[in-house]
Amino acid sequence: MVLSELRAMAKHVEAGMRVALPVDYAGVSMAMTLPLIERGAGNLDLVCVPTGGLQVDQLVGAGLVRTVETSAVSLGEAGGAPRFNAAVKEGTIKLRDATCPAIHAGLMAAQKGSPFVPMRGLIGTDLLRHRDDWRVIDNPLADKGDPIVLIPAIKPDVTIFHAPMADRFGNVWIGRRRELAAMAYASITVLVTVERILEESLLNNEMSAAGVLPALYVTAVAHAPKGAWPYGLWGEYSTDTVEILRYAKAARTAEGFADYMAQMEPA
Amino acid sequence: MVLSELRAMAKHVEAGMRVALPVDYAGVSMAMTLPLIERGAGNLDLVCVPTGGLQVDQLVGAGLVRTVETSAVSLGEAGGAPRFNAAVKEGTIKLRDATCPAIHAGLMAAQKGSPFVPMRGLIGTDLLRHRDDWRVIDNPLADKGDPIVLIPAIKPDVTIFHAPMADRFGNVWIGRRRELAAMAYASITVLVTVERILEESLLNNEMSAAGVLPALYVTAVAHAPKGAWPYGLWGEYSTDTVEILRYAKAARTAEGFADYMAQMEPA
Amino acid sequence: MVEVHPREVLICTIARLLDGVRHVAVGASSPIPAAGAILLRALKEKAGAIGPRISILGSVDHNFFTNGSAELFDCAGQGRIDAFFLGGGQIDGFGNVNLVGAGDYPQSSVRWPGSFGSAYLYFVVPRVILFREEHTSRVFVEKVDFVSAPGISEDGVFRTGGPYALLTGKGLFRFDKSRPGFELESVHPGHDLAEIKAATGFRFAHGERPLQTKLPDRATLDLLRGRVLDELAGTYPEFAVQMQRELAQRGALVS
Amino acid sequence: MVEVHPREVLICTIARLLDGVRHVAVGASSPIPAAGAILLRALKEKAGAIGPRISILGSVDHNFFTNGSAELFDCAGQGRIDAFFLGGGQIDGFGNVNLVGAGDYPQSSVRWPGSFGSAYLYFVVPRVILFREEHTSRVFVEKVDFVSAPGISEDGVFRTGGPYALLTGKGLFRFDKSRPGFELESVHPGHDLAEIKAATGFRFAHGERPLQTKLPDRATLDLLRGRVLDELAGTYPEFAVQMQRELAQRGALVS
Repeated sequence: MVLSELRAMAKHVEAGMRVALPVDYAGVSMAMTLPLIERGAGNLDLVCVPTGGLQVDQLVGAGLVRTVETSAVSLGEAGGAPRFNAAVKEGTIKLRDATCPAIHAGLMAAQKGSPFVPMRGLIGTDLLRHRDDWRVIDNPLADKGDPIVLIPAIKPDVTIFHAPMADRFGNVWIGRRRELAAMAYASITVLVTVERILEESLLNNEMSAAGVLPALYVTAVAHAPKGAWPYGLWGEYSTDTVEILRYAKAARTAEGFADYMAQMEPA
Repeated sequence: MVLSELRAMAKHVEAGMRVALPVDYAGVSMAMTLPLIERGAGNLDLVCVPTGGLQVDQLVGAGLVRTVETSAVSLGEAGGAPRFNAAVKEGTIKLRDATCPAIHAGLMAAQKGSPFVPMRGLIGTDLLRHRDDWRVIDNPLADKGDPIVLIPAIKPDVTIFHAPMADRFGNVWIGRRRELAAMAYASITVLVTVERILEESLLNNEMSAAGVLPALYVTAVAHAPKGAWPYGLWGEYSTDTVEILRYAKAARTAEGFADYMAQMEPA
Repeated sequence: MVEVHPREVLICTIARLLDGVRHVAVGASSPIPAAGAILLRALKEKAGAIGPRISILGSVDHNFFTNGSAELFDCAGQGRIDAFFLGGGQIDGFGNVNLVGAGDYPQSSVRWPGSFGSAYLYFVVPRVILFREEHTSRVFVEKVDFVSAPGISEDGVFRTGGPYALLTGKGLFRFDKSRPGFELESVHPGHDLAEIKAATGFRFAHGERPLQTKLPDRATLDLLRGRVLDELAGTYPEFAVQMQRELAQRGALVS
Repeated sequence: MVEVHPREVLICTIARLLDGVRHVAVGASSPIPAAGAILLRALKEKAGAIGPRISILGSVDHNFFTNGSAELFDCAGQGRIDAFFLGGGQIDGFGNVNLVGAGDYPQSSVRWPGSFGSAYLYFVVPRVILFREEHTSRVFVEKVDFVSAPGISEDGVFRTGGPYALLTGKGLFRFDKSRPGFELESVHPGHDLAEIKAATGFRFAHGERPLQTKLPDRATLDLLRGRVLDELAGTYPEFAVQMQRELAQRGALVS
């Protein structure tokens, strides 16, 4: 693990990479959004774990995104994600519509070093019909029939998220947001921003250790106070709904989006 | 969740049930061993997650066990498990030899509500040759060949373990011993003994919540200080190696085992 | 006669639909389903019985999960969730739900957020309650443009769950798997069969003179307006305040 | 000449075998492999390089895992573990390992604990070091009675790992996947080829006059007897104390 800063961390992201991002409430590293846009590595294949919001909308709006694999994209109370929805309508991004547990299943397969995991449900959906990477087989352990869907492993090149704290050894405290660990296990590179960095090892006592993603899986950590803003961070601060509404309104047009992003303070 | 006591908890175990027990160092509820023997529900199918020790040996010695699914059984530094080894030699228990990640895989399948999960490795082993419940298929996502083993879901009737603490709402603190959660997710009934019971909810702060198995999965909790003895409990107390050596020596014969168990204090 | 707010009719109907469940999960932005679940629990506890466990996604007070966002789905797959709610940009007469978009996929003319967990939960939660306040032929269509989650499955497909009822701003339907299709069970006060027919794009079974949806009694209303709204305010403060304000305007608030 | 304890030869040989790995995992009761890994790290750090990450199962100081006992295997499956150690009640000339029992399965005449994680780790850890101090034809057999983990796999079987070397109390063998089989690389001080042949139940390749196993230099021994044993004492106090006592008896202890 390397203690880093935002612009340096963004350099880990190369054009054409598969990038995993967490759901709104799990710890989105909004602090990395502008550095990623500055960095300009495009043709990204985003994996939303399991849904996306503001960050996905802004990366799409900035033209960096080739495909979005997700179970949903929205701004929550602020409504639809304007740049994402516009890109869908214009056909400028490729969709890989999924369902939450299928995203989790794909990451789990990668975590286990397995090529796939099976998943119930899905049969008869148009999600399945449009996914040529998912495969239906007859359950080999059943006597007859019993179709079941195989979800291939999702192996992101990069995972990016925000968490309350890390220690100076690179251990990151993710609490009960264990999907962040699942993303990290499955990924080659893991970039984390945190509210604060501790001197003492989080693994030194069993209470804090229980919520730790070990440094073993962490490529770089950067200090970014309020790094999820305008999203909230569990146990730390609430979502700034007014700001998200302001974005939603501004980003209805490409020009409004550009103006909004231009007035954002660079990291 | 019901706050219970040991003998009452043992009544949840019926003859012929599949019972999951944790590895030595994860939190073995040794306090439940005598109540289980008193209860006398036999023909048990034990699942060791992923290996077994003293408790398994004592249940086997007491004649309660029909099959043992495990990756290993031993008394660690105290050597082989004497009653288990004797039963193997005499052919009085059925073995389902496994490997650690296959046990975890079977529990994961149950956790996910899936009939199986695939697992690498295993091919060419005599473990696989002797397991008629494991199945080899050609990976349907590969172009050709690529044999892979499917491990069926392991769904225990009962899981029994010991942990440092629970709150009075039935939430159990398992820290980083997340295999205990995996066992609970997969099981119908979950019986837990703890060192202490807290008044305040463990879910009330994010730090303790990160290590919690929620009450949702817990059938009953009983207070049993030093409940893992002579095993140790992580973060609490060390293994009493002298006592385990004493057991290992005594249990070399059926008579010695009977004498040892007779002088154990009932719960 | 006690004046009943239309949303109170919905909340009380949901409480009835949930009767008997051990564990109900509610989505992140679903104050009315959450209120229905909380009301049922309050009624049970008042009667000395054990109410349902309620998991509200994204709530602090009602979040019993500690294994990340996968746990809800794992929990459902283990058979530990008895009831769940689904909305839908479109719902058709076979109970198919579309949460993805209207028009041709993928370049939908209207794009909704996406399928979330519906394509799994609809298969494994026994009592899925379809809930959509807007009752128009734009929502209730003959055939959805995209199947996020199908109402029925062919024989041989593993399925332990599916649609149980459809609750709208105008009425309550039951889902009959054997036909398959919806049957109108009752009409909410202020609405009638002709209006519902005109607003529904799919055919449904109904009696000649459908019943009116059962209204809550005074005790239930008191519980709802007091304890239930208070509990709800922890997770949905804006909704609770708005309900209280509207009830006050109608002079119905129990202080 | 510095006197070297036979176990020091093993520890230093292990450190050499591990050179270049980023992450080595060591089983719960493996003080010699752990010492070898800790020695390598100390040597690297002394040279200003980054030593390997060391995970010792069951250790508090060297436990970087937080996801239960499955994490080691997940970690290996992800390709994050470069080296691991396997023992075995029997090991044969194809690198097959038997951890289950001697005689007919399941009613083995001698039952060992069981296969642990070998049936998986042997397939996915690139550098598996077979380590067994006892070098007898009881252990090193022509054909194991039970294959817990096979040394080689047929073409088409997914396998990124396997046997790398076999280290015993008498010598060091390399595994040649192409033949397949073991080749004697060196003989520890005090032993010779004839003795090894007599104590080995399988055939192995060897030079006419095999080399002696390389002995550690003074600086390495100092590091081992000082810092490494101190670090080891945190996890294996009894082993560390015993080593120190035996070294003292030989008058070799660096104070």
